[in-house]
Amino acid sequence: MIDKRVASIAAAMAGVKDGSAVMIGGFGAVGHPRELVDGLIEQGARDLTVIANNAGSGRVEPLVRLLSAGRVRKIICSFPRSKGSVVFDELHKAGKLELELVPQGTLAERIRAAGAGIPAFYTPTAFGTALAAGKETREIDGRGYVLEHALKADVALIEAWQADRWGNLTYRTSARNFNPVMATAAGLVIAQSQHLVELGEIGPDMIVTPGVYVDRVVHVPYGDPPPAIAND
Amino acid sequence: MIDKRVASIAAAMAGVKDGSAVMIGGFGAVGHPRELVDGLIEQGARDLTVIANNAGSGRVEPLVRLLSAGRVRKIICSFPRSKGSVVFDELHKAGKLELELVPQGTLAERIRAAGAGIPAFYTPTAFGTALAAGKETREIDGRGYVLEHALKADVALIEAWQADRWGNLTYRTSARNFNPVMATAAGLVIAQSQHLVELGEIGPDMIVTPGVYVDRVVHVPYGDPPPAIAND
Amino acid sequence: MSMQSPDQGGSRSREAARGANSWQARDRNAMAARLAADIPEGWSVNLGIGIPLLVGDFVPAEREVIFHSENGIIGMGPLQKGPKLDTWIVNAGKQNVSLRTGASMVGHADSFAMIRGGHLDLCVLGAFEVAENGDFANWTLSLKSVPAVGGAMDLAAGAKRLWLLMDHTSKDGKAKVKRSCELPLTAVKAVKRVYTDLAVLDVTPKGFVVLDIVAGLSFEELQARTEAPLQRS
Amino acid sequence: MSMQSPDQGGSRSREAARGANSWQARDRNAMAARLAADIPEGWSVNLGIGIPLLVGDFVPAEREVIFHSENGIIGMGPLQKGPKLDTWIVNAGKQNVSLRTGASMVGHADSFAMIRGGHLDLCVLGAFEVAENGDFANWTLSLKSVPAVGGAMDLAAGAKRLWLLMDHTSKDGKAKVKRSCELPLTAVKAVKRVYTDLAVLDVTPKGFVVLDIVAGLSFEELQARTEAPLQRS
Repeated sequence: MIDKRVASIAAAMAGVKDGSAVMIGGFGAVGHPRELVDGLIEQGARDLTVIANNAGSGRVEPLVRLLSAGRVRKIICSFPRSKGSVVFDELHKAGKLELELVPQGTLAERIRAAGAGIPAFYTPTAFGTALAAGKETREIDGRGYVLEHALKADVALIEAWQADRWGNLTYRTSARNFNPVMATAAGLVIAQSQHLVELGEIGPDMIVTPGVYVDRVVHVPYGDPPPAIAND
Repeated sequence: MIDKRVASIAAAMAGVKDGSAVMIGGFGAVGHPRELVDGLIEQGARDLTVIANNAGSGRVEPLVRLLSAGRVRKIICSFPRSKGSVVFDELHKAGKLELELVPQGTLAERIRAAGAGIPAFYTPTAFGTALAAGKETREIDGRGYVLEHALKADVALIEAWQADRWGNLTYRTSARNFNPVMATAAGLVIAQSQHLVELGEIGPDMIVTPGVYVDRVVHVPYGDPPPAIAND
Repeated sequence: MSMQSPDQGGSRSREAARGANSWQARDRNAMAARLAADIPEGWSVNLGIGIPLLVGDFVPAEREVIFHSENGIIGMGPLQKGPKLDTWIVNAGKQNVSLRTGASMVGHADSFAMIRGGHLDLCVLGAFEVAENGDFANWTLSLKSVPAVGGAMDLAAGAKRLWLLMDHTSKDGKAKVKRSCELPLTAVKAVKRVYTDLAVLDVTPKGFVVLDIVAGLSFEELQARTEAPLQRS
Repeated sequence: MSMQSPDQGGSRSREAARGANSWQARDRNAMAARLAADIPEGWSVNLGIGIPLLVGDFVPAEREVIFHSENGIIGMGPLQKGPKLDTWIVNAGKQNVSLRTGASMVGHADSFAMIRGGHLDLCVLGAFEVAENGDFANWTLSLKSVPAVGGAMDLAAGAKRLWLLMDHTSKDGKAKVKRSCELPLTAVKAVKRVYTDLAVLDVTPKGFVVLDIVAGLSFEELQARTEAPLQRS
């Protein structure tokens, strides 16, 4: 019997190696697998590359604590800086945290490409800007494009709404965000889910991430995200 | 009020021009918009390029009648030939129907690229084979890839299970196939749907094709597809 | 999508009071309303973080416009009013917004495929500078600072039309509507129209063409506040 | 996915009856069963049209294997038994199959993203020819005929492992396990293992390594029926 459910966060995080590239889902607090990131802090892997849209804000979020614990060598993201991103700012200014800044859509598409077996693609985004500096470009049908490469990871940490023992997943409204695409692009995909359901309870047309993409599922019924604090 | 519903097949097919590239959804009979293809025959546009997985079989299917009426100049597909594909065979041998043969996954990805604003991408499929002859190739991380270009159309004919007045769509099991990706890649997207539902009846997490992609919806409650006849 | 949404409007009425003519710069709400008047029913529209988001308030509910938020909402409604919030729904500015009836949710890959593929009729962004060839800058004042980019470059390169909503000049009177940009670009040759607190300008192959000017301000006075040469429409 | 699934098995027992030794070529079902025995629980597996589809019949239901059909089924079950069919469900061979509990449906773009992205543990295809470097041919006997390709090239290039299920020789005794292919290739350096009616061969950097041979047939007799040199394991 296929059973991807694991009993604890510790079991979910077992085996993450030093030097891993780790994708972390979420857009701000929503759909962000906080408990798995906490688990990554506990688990101890170092010298990580984090791939996520944001770099966290404040000082108490798990992702920020992962950064301030010195466990992250590099972050690949679109929006590292917000009003509360003090820890990112400090580490980056001190030269202790490398940043690869990627436009949000290019970030999503590079991850999608990794999951879809596309090693590289052309995109109009960032053509002619500083974020395309040094990159190969090409004119196609009179328009300029930038060559971008697939971005994959060793581990993806994602948050789901429902999960079953095969690892089939659904997401709740805005909590979808980067989670389904990241689930396709990592060697070890670990999902925390608000609900564990019986196999078959999620209809064939309703599953968003087929279990084929998922390695481990852990039940984390934390309730609702906190009310949003706009970052602008 | 946005209302993409039209009252008849004729209204749905209005304005298709001679020389158009027309995508047609479906995988065999399932999810194939037969009534819209019938409507295209009625409508009269000529010199068409058809983009579809199959070229039809027998002599009575709408797609086959479109071919035998001499309305199609070229077909771009992965599987033109099956035991019953007599009309395709005759026209192609007679030099009256050009064929561009594309591997099924490359066909899907080229259409997806057109919808996603990606003008070209590299793929491992067909590298080193006759279907990559004359195409640009590139070695990336030690593996050979073929450069493929986006494939867009003027018109897409698709079949849905549910549709609302915004053009939001769902699909039923195997009838999904090429329909959602084709809906993203054409200038004029026309959907026939088994069911018309009130706006809001399809939940936000259940909609597969957002109405933004769809131009016209017509109600065609034809019932179930015929039992499958395996083509092998 | 830039954090540093240029602050806009509100300071020009004082200048006007000192001048010979009687004219009033549009404030933020008037700028948003002016732009909103040009959005027809049925368009799909992404409103950038900051002032552009105000545009939504000036599209009456009976004129159906489909607002897109790049984190995956198609059919975004107004901000939720408390006390009971559905905190699972956030927009690109990480505010708890509502969904309109008919809304759908997609992930980031699909949302940006929609953007990049040209399926949004309109994107409205703020800007620091715009050039007569359609180049513009809105994401960072300097590459030496720690920059964030978000979805600004994707929206700028992808939408069918890019309209800017911005001040015509800086607070200290420097031109923002220019021959060419000096700040790091967000996209090249992307802008179609510019809505400022003073005027509405189309970006054309001949340069900026003036569509309207606030009442009481002459073409010459507008040109005096604009680095790039202006054309009458 | 090729229409022209090479016909396989069934003709070799006559040859054996004429020979000195007593051996029996595997028939279609025995070939499928031999391969099925090597699929562990939990793998995701695409079975090509034709004989490969038989493999599913030899994986017991209690060993959970997730069968993928490239038209978008993840978790395909056996053929539906009439009289009441759900005709909305078809596999890549356009047969009305069932869905296992836990199955999901995706569109073609997502299905082939899964294939190309290496998310299937195994793909099983038929073949006309296989070469010792892992090249193989299964989609057309000639480019002059009107060819169909379907998903064969995508599956061959994408799956984590490609295993072939094929006759060891043609009906008239010509080798199909070769130094190099002569027919139009489906993919280069793609095949990991070959299950024939006579043997199981691994494709290695040293060439074909024999994993097993049907009872009664010697290594030398197998080599005599194989163009490429064989290695003992």
